[in-house]
Amino acid sequence: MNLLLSTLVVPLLTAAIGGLGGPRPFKDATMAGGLALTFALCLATAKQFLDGGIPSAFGDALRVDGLSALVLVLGGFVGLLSGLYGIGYLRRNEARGLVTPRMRREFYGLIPAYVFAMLLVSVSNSLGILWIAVELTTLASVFLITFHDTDTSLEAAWKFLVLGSLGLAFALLGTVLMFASGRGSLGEGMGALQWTRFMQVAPELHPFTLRLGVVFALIGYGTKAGLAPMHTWKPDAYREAPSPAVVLMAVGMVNGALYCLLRIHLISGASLGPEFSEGLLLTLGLLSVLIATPFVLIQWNVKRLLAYSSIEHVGIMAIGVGLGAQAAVFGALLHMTYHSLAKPVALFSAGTLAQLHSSSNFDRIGQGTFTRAPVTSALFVLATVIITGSPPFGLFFSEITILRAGFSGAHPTATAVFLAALIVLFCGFAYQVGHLVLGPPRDPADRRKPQPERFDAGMATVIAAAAIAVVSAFYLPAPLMALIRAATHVVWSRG
Amino acid sequence: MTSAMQDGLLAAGAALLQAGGLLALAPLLKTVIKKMKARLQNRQGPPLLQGYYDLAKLLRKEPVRSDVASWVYVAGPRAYFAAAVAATTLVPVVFAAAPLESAGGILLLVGALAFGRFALATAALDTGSPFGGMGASRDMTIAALAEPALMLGLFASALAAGSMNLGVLVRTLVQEGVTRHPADILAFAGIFMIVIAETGRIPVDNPATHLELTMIHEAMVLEYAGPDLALVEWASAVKELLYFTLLVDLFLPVGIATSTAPAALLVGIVAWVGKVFVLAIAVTIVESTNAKLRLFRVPELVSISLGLAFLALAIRFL
Amino acid sequence: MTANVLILSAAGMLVSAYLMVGQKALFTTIRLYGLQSLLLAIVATTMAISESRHELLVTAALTVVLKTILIPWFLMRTVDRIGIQREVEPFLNVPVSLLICLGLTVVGYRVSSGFEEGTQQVTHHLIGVALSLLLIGMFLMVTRKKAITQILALLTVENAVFLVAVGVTTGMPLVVEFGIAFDVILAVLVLGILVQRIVGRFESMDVSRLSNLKG
Amino acid sequence: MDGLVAVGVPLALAIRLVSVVATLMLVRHARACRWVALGASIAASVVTAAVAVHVIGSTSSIDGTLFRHAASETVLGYSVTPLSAWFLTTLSLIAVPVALYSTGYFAHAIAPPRMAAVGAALNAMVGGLEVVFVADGVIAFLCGWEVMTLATAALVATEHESRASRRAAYLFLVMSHVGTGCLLAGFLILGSVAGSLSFAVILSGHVVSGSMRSGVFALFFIGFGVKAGLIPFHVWLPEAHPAAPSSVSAFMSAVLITAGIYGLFKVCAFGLGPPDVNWALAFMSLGTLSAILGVLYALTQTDIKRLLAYSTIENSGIMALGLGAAMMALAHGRHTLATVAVAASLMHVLNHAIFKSLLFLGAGSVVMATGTRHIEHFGGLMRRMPWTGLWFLIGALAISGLPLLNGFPSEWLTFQALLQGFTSTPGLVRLNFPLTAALLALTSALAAACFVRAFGISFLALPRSPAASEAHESPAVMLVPLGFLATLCVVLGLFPGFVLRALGGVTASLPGLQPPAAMMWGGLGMSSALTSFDHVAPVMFGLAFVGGLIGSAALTGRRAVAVRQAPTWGCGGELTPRSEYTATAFSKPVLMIFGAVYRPTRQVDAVAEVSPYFVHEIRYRAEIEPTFERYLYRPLLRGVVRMAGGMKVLQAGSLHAYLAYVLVLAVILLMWLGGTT
Repeated sequence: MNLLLSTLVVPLLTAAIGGLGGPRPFKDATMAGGLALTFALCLATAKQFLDGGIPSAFGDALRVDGLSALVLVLGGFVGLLSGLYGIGYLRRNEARGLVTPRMRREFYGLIPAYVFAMLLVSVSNSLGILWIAVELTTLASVFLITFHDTDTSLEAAWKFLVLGSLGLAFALLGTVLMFASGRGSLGEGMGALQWTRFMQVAPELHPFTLRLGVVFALIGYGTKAGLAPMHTWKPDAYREAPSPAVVLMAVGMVNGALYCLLRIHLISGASLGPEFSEGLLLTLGLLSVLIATPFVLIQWNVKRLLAYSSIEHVGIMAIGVGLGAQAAVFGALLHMTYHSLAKPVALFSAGTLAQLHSSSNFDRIGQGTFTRAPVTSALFVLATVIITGSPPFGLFFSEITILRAGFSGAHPTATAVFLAALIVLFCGFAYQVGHLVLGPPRDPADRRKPQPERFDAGMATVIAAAAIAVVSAFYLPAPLMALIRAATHVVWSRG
Repeated sequence: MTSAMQDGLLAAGAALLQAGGLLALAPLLKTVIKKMKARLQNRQGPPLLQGYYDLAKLLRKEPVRSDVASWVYVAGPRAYFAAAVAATTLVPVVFAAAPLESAGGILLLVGALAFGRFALATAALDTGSPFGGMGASRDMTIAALAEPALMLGLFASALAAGSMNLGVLVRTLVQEGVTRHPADILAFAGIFMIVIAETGRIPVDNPATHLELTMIHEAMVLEYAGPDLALVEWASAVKELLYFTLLVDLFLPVGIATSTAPAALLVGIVAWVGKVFVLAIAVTIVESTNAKLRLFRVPELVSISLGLAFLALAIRFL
Repeated sequence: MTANVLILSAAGMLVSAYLMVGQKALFTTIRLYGLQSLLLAIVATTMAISESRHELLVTAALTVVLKTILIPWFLMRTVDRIGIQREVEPFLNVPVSLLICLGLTVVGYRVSSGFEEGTQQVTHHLIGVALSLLLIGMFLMVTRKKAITQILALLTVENAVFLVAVGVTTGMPLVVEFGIAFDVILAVLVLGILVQRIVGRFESMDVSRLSNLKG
Repeated sequence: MDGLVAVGVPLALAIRLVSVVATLMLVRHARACRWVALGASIAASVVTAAVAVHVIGSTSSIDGTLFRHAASETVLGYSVTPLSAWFLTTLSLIAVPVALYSTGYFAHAIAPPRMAAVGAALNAMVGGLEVVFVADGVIAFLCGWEVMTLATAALVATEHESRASRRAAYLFLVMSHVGTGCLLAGFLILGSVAGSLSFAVILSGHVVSGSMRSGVFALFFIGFGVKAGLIPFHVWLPEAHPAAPSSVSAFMSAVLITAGIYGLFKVCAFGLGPPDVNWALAFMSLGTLSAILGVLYALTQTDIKRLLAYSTIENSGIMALGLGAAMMALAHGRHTLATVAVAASLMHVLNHAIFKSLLFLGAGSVVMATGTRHIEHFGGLMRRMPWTGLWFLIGALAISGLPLLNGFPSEWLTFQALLQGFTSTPGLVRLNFPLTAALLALTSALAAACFVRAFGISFLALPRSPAASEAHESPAVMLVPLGFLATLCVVLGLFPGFVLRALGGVTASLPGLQPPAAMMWGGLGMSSALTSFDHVAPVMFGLAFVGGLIGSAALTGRRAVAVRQAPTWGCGGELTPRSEYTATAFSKPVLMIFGAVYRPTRQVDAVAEVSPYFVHEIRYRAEIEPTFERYLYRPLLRGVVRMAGGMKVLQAGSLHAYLAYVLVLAVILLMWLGGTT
């Protein structure tokens, strides 16, 4: 069976089995095993690509080039992480009798399903399938957001779904228009919507139609990526969804949406010249970073805090691509990689803290968690240090690569603004995290006593992830570097 | 016996001689000023040797020390004394070279005096008596204000001669017979005011009073008795004489001996005594014609001298 | 002839959208949506016949089945079950809304003039209508407070997209076509489920009350 | 030995890294943590010292690679230049006694659960600082810089239960990051012009020119000024230094601020080409301002550690103004003069590090013994902690710039630079020099007053609180480092010539400097560039001083009369601690004379119970206005917070608003597109 297909089928099967029900150990085993296998298959696919092959299926409707391979591997990685953490997470909730059978089925079904959709995004070569896959992630996340079935979770889900569907409508319109711009040249049938085909006939595309299409597609997929001003669903969704799912959104959906944006950007670049979409990406990216800044300063909830951080990071990647320099593009993809490695640590540790205090609001958690849950707090602080791009950790290197390219490139002023925003963001995070972690432990009066921290599957996962995140700053395995380079090649020289 | 060693021994001998000489004459100066003041007030005044009598008496007395105090209290006066004595070796007096001029110049001299002040002020805090603290506080404050003014004044005249080393400075002044410049008057006035302040004379301090609200130096040493007090008094006397010598060196070096010929040295001694006596008269007049300033008026006085010194620099070099 | 049919039905879709803007009764709005979809189907069929692009017939069929029958039926059922008939006062009153919609139409047409496909005015009109429809749909989403109305507005946007699809493309590949249709159904279903859960919890469909998540 | 020197820097860093990991592993065993961390620190410092001394001796720099960072295609390398070596020497000279002291101090002062964190952070901080000193490129530099900053912040927050230290840590982090941002911008601008991020290239001096050059200078000046604690970038310093554990405060005040000074040297003064007169003026004026205000604020503090922190600001100001004089000289092409000034500044870096760490460690012992940092609660400690008292006294003499101790030579050299600057620069700008000199004199005199107060009130007379009367001398392991540092104060004070000799090579390695042979006058003493201008040989003065002591002994000690102990006259009553002169009273005259600076507010309420004529008690409250906090930083902060608060409305929870954003964006883009056709 085709390696690529099996990479997609395994998570689907896992989802099916997980959705059916059955004894918990069995479900744990299937989820962990299935996602591990998925990750392994992702690696294998990437390997196949690195060995010079171009894994593909359905007559190139699914096709793996450098960019796909990178996103695929990262997706498989976070899929596995969130699966493993999820097991511990659910167990901790069950210990407190918060989990109904429905929830369990949803959980074990939706997580792998989401992983499937996520991976499908990263390998689809046909813009149509791309759209469908993104829609699937949306539907999957709706149920993950309403997982805890509270008032606020319904609200968040509604906002997410309406904004998301609107975005998807835009994306669809964009796809249609792009397709229209190539009537005649693209031809008929399955192959017509394929990105590779678009790239072949790029010069013949009708410029205005394409431009219109690109704009709509960027807005549409930008909504999924959470670029400002379409970012507004993010904080709500992140707060409500269970942490394992949040990780899938914050890394999987972000990478996936960015993948879509890049594909669109490449087509427009090949046909209209790069400036057009670069300008759009740079503007939206800068806007996102700037929007995120004040909300970090005034934030009242730890998971929303991280939502704004992910808005910031999407913005950074968009800026990297938008600066229009090879170094910056490399920086952006490096940033995507490091972000995918580091963000889970932050979300997981924050999630554990929230779980121990049965709320993610700062005023509920109180302060001085360091004395109460030292390991988790330490991990959280470490993660914050990493995701705020402090040296000597990974995101610093990617950010400085982007900044450097920016200062020497065509947009030094924009880069300076970007840098200033980064500094303020750090201060904001330092302030919030300091208040959360330090100080004498103060138990919020009106809550049940916070749980003591326990060493379980969840914490083990977090520690492992943290270790990976730290080590990766100094050593990225050669194949991964090769993937990043290949992706850069795809994005920079459109091939 | 190498020449270096000879020079060394020579310097050491000269240093001993000069230190001894100044130590010997210092008490006299104090008494002379007292006597002249008395005369101006139509009083008889103390006999000229009174200063020596006092010191002798104090040195013979039994040392009494506060039971609160630590060794710092004992060390203070000795360090003060030693600093003053060591300072004497940095200044040319009758011969146009300082015995230890190779040790340093103006900056070291000011530093040495600051060292003594630090020691005494610290020791004054050791008895726990409020007076000690009050005196120390006021003395350090006034000194802090006086020091920049003094330095600026010294710079003004030193830069004219192109050296910060008193020996070199005096020699240049004597040999090249530097033409006097209006700046010198300003600088002199500036430094003179500082000397008044530093030696605790009216209008800054009143050496004669023990009125707690006004006294500064006396308050510091209020708890001292016997030999300890003798050291302090003697050292302050030496300090005063030293300042006078400094003034005459900088602004009136005429007659200072440039060779070791007995005649020249004799002229040097006479000239020096004469010039110091003139300064003493000046101080007496200032003391008798002024009233003591309130503590917080002193900064104004000092700032005037600072201004004078700076003006001296400005008009000479611009 | 065909051109007239196309332009007329497209215009009809636009009109239906305007009526939606002016309309407050939920059932009417749903019916208007059905009508709009029907017109879309007509456009598709006309295209299919005139340009003998038979796969467009499939699109037309899908549209009729889904958007003029299934979805309206489903939504009406939801409204019935909830038993709330009228839209609450929208953020903007009708005249202002209509004025703004006029502006949006102008914008849509202005952009569509970029398709200088001189010979056939049709495309120009179709795109113009489609973009206006899109913007008006969004405007509805912005101003209307009822969850159902928002769904309808969203579906209007969807219609606009399809109008473009049938109007200017040689039709998407079938697989994609089906996938998209399927997704639309799913989306509507999920939206419907959410609406019911929201109503079940808040005893109201007024989504403007869902504003507890700030900052 | 050469082998060690070749691998010294990576080795030292490796030791620190390993110890950090090991410490964190041993989190459950406080004692083990303590020994691992501090032992490693000592070992690493010794290695570093070996390298540094070798480089200073051979005046040829040692280069190498720390590691190759594949991801960003950058190589993190190090290069121990003579300049870095000078700062490294200072670092290791302080790090060893500090670590030794800590072995005793941490046992009492750090709660066992925190030992691991503190130990790890300590090594991270020192290691980061070492990287800063040896980095040969921007990336390595920033990594070291940031590790140092974060570790320091962690150490400042050690006592994070207290609000003050949390606030201090946060303030420190924010200020540092604003600084870091400026540095990053400056470096990246240089890098983008030069096309490289290695210092060798971007600090070659002719990368940028004109107004851009001045802009970059400004960025770096702020960036490094923050770390150096120059006024007005100083506000974090008096909060952060006292908050940390005393031995860490010692290291921070003594060495950490020199990271800023190092940057000012490497980049601002010698990295951007021949300095501009205005830069030099900026240095001299801010340096003087920091010196004078620093000492004035120090003088009024009653918290011993805050007092020392402010005096750190003063001294870093002195270093800066020395460097400013050097830049002024370079701007006028006076190379020898510049050399004197640079030597003065660098010598002060070393001397200040020694006596400031001595004082901080001494203060640490006192705080540990009495359990308070409030000077008014000390008193009479000389009898209870004689050795600590003696060492602290030596430190106090040294920091007051008095001869025979090491504060004097560096201030002496600074004066030389200023005075010769006056004679050898043209035009009106020369008047800047004597003014600075006068203010420097004022500074050192005030410093003397400040430390008479600090020492006298803390150690002399009667204990002012029960805690002070029950204080005990600290263990030997804490006294030995103090003794070592005090001895250094005396030795370097008597033989500054040797320090100057070592500095010869360092100054020679800097562009545009020529150390004149005459500077090492006689080896024992020092001389300004022109021997005839001025020279000093403290050791000779020392002999004279000893002579004076002998004389005084001869005068007083000849008869064996028993000394009579008598109670101090308590003005009629019995002498109690309450009747002693307080620290506040001591600094009162200065407070009133410099009222314009302090803007003091005082409030006296007489509490009368029966009738206003029978006052029952009098409450006195006086505080000085925190000028910069109040008029510069607080408004800034308030502005930012208000802005952020205003943005809230964007995310007010209304889905309709969110949809409107998308609609507006779509319309804007569509109209823009319509325009493009």
